[in-house]
Amino acid sequence: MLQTVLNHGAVGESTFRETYQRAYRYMLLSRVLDDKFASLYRAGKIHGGVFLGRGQEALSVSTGMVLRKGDVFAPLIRDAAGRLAFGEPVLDAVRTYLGSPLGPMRARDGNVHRGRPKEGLLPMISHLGAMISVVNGALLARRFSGDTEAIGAASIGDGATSTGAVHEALNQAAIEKLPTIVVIANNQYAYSTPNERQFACRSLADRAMGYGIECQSIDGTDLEACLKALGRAADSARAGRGPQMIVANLLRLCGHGEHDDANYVLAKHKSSPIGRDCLKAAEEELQCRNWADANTIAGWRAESVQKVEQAVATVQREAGPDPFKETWCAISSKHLSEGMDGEFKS
Amino acid sequence: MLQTVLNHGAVGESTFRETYQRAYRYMLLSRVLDDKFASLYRAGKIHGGVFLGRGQEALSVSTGMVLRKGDVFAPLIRDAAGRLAFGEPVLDAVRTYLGSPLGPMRARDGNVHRGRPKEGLLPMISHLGAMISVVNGALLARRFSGDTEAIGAASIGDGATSTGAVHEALNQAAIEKLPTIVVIANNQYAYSTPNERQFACRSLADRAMGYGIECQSIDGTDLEACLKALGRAADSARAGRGPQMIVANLLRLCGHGEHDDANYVLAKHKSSPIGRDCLKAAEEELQCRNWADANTIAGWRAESVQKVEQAVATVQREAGPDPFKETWCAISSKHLSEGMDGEFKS
Amino acid sequence: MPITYIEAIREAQARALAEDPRVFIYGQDIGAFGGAFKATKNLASDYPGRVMDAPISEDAIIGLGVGAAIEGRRPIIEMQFADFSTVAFNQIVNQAATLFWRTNVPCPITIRLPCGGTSGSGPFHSQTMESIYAHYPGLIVMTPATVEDAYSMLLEAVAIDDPVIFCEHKLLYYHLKADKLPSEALPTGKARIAREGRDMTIVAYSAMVHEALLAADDLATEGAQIEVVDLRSVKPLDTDTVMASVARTGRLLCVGESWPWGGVTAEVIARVASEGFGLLDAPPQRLNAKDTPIPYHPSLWAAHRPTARSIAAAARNVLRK
Amino acid sequence: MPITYIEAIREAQARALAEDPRVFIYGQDIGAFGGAFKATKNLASDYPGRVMDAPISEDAIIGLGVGAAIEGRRPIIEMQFADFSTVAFNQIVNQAATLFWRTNVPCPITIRLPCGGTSGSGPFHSQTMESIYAHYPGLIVMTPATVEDAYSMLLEAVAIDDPVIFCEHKLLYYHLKADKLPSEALPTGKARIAREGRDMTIVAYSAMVHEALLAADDLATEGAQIEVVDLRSVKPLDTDTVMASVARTGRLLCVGESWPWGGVTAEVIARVASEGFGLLDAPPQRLNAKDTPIPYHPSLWAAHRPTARSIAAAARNVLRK
Ligand SMILES: Cc1ncc(C[n+]2csc(CCOP(=O)(O)OP(=O)(O)O)c2C)c(N)n1
Ligand SMILES: Cc1ncc(C[n+]2csc(CCOP(=O)(O)OP(=O)(O)O)c2C)c(N)n1
Ligand SMILES: [Mg+2]
Ligand SMILES: [Mg+2]
Repeated sequence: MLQTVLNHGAVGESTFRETYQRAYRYMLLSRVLDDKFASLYRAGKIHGGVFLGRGQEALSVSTGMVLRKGDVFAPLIRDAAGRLAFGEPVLDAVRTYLGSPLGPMRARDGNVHRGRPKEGLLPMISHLGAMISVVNGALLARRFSGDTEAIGAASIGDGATSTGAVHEALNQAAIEKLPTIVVIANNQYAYSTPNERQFACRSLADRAMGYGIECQSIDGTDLEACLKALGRAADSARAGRGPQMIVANLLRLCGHGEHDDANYVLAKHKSSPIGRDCLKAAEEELQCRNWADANTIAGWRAESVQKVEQAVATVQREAGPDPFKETWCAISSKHLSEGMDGEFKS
Repeated sequence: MLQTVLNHGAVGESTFRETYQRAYRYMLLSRVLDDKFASLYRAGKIHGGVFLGRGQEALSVSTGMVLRKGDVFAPLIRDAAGRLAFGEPVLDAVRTYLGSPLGPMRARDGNVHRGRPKEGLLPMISHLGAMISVVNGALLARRFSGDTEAIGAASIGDGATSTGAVHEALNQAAIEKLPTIVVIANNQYAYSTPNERQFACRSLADRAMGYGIECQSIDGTDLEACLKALGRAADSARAGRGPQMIVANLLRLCGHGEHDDANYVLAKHKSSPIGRDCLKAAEEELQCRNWADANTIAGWRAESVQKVEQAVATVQREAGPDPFKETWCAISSKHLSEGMDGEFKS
Repeated sequence: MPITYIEAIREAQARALAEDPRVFIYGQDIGAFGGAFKATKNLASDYPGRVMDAPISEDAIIGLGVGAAIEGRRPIIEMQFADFSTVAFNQIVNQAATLFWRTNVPCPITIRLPCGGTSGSGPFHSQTMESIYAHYPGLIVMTPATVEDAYSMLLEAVAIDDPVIFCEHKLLYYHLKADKLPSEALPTGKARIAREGRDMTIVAYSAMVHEALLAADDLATEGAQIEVVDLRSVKPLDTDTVMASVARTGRLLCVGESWPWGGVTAEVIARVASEGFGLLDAPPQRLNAKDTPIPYHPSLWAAHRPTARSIAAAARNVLRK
Repeated sequence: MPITYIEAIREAQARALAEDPRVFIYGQDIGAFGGAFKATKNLASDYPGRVMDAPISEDAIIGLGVGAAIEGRRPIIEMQFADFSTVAFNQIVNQAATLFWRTNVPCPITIRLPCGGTSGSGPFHSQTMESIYAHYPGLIVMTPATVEDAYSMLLEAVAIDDPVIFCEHKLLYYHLKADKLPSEALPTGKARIAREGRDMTIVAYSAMVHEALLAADDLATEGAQIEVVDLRSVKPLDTDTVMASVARTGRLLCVGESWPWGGVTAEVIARVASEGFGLLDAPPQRLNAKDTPIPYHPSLWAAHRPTARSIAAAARNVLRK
């Protein structure tokens, strides 16, 4: 099922207008999906946290758009748009958030911790920075198999750049000249922690030179800029120019999670250019370029709402997991498993 | 006893000539000491490995020289010269290598894993990169106590720059603007691994900008260059300009350890400028500047040999540790200790 | 007015900051924001410069704490979740834990780990790590089960000259309440008889103490008098109190929330079997979480960890034998 | 001509590379240099591009291995010393170990850990970590004690679809020899009776098996017939074989080289006490290393770890009871 949705092709394979429109529609769908999760959260229908990509859709969708079927993508917590563009079904998202055993994580893991490794969509572990070296490994495997086409991408935030894992993985990718794109969404905060308490360099882009890799800095609220920068990065990676870094400036237009009112976000950021809503900006762009009028957009929105509501309705009819049917076995080699519960009946 | 040897003052407090002479004498002493350890190793008198600073004395001694009593120093495995200059008694080195219970590590830890935390000399753990954040913490503590004078220094190699620990610690130091000097000895190899398999940037100095800290690149075989660069770094750190990075180019003129014949070291390195012996170079410098003639230097060497032989003779007369007198208690809160052996008699 | 487990932790830190100028707190989002669980609410403004926001650098966070401890400070480190201490693992077990033994210089660092499963938290925000850290020489591992212990043991932890892994249970943060803060407490290393009984001993710690007490209530209705021992700290582990209880009851069930291979329950049973074999009238039994990562879905999560019901069932088995 | 334990490991890797194109090896100094212990000698030239030198980035080393394993490769990772796996800890226990359970995609990665004390190696080059990794769901932990097992179990490890922590003992590397490589072996998860005896059972693994056998020889001169069980793998742990042996002997001593709190010896004794209580004629006992970091000086080191002498002494105690 994933297949059918995958492979939208990179920028350039279609006219930029179509690309921009498709990108916008994924942004819209992800916004609608995120809003739905937020309302389900407020209604107490979701176990644990809810993490939104509001304000980061332009960057996220661009990453998903430039990847093709056969590529590898390690999204993070604000990547609903990129996931959809890469081909993640809406149902995967809803089933994982609502804990349906029919979802890819089978209710064992939840919310943003979802993916389909065999489809190239890697499910994040919570530990920030840990996925980048995993993408490296997947790309090395592709190289072993003689696949010279595949590239990879991993998303991280400004805060995650402080982890040792990110440093080791970027350096490793540079040494092996792996075709990976590391997309840094600098949304000014790591949870409540501002950039000033996270790093002291002028820009995170100043890190690229220290790894010997190429880097672009962009306005993360400008869909065109994001699509073009990611497109260039993807082309360079496919052309064998090694790891690519993207540093996008933007603002998280929501709490760290839906539990967080984010009252620590400074007004100066909200009123600055990075504070604008990339979805609205893209919408205005579509209209003034006459690529879509208000009606068309309204139609797209209605379609998205319908898709999301339908998925939620479907999943809400699905039975929850049955603990008594659960095998409680953490390894695939069943014959080496040590019994099914905490008592080790043997 | 350490006190008396400590506090040589920074470059500039005395004439450069005296500084250079003193530096050379510590280099000489450390070389003689290293050679002694090597011969004791070959004679089977040392348990475990022996790690030398041969070829790195100019850089190491400069770090020790610019530090004062009250500063913090985390040397690594090739820092015999820097340790001596900072004030580590020859006896500490010999007792630790020979496993004397009278040494600072009391035969519990050995060889280069030695120090006196309360004197600002931090004993390395083996895990590369782990000491830099410890220096950060010591300096933060000094700041809490209102000590605005103290600075710190930590040595690492080219290989250790690939550890997440180094990245996190450098970034942390930059955020807190701590007066620490991170001295990177790029001796072209990490054990057998050449730079090409360790990083892909043009120079490790390119990393500094990514932390927003100052950096100097130097010829690690040139004592004057090292003394001046470290002097500048120390002055900048004391002046509140935040963390300082030094990247020194040089070559390890020995095996990784004395067990290693280092046949993997390329001839091109040995025959290149970085392949010269910094001790010989300094010796020639002393002579052509008429700062010391052959006799004087021969005298200094004889003095060093005598110091080292005396220390070894002393320690060889010292009794080894008595396992039956050992308390086998890993915590200082004796009343909370769980009994003395693997059986937990309680 | 009643005080919660998390408020007690906050009060203990406030008092430590107030009474000991050597104390400072370092961790992610603990400054103006007050921490992910509000354990440091208002402390940054009440104690300017002594409650510091850290970058997402757990290894360097602990390393900095050790360096400050060497210099005589009393750092309290807040890990945002216990699960993330795995990226600080080396600094904890090889730097902090070995310092005193190697150098004779104590390392008074307190590392607060928000531990334990809460429904919907999943594999990486639910772990308890006491069984891992207690294996290492040089560490003290506290597992407070009550509001009073959360308060007094955290103050103890800061006072102790050695590294303390302070395991707080997130499930107790907001629900568990006490009328007031304690004025006195048992010393570190002493277990507590949480409930007296003569028919069997259930040894537990942290959140499992409350599940064990519920199970004991349940079994009381069946006429069985269960003694519940709250270990309070798993290293040191108060073998004497456990042994004395088993001497009275002759039967032992040990309950832990961590994974079944090794860990606290294995250690307790091994000690009783080797040192108190003759006291046992029946085979000692253990109950742990299941041997998989901690599930996200509430119904799987509830089946994964020991609960009053599964503890009662296990206890009935022990009583029958 | 005889083959050593380390040569067997090298041969197993050579065979894995030769027979399975999915296999590659990644670790520090393992290429042209052949590894710190020469476990990959000549493999880089024999299998170009498949034996890769890694930077000093243990976290990324394991992460890369997991990514390649997801794609169907069979990475063998060499940690230069087991002690350094602490900086890869998160990728091992939270990434590799959770992948299959979370996603149903297996993670066939083999992580070789040169373990164990050798005289003069000190606190950071002597650790055994089987007791830590075995606690985590999702990992298999092998602890081969013989040249034959080093060879056949490593091949098994590569063949298994799950993450395997392969604990090699450095003390056995060069001294332990066999006449030839084995053509067959016990399946993973089965323990081995290393020596038969009726008076008591000593359970051991890795290097401790040889200390236990020496102790058994010693005790034989006093007329005691000691049965020695070699666990071979500590997770899974072959409870059945242990129980069967205890059923024959009625007495149990469990010996491990890791630290005393928790770990293999606690797990074995807890299982026997809870599942085989009736088989025991005397309290089961355990012997571990002492509860401090591993000392540098040979005479301290020799007193820190269990040896034939201390095992024999502990065994006499068990026999007396
Ligand atoms: C190693 C680690 N430490 C701490 C956390 C807890 N945590 C989850 S998200 C987050 C903030 C991340 O900030 P950033 O990387 O900027 O991403 P953003 O949330 O802003 O998109 C933190 C601290 C974690 N997940 N992993
Ligand atoms: C985290 C970690 N991984 C591996 C090792 C093993 N090791 C000890 S020294 C060394 C090479 C260090 O190279 P470099 O940093 O360049 O210092 P040099 O020896 O060249 O002075 C390695 C890999 C270690 N000590 N720590
Ligand atoms: Mg951010
Ligand atoms: Mg080097």
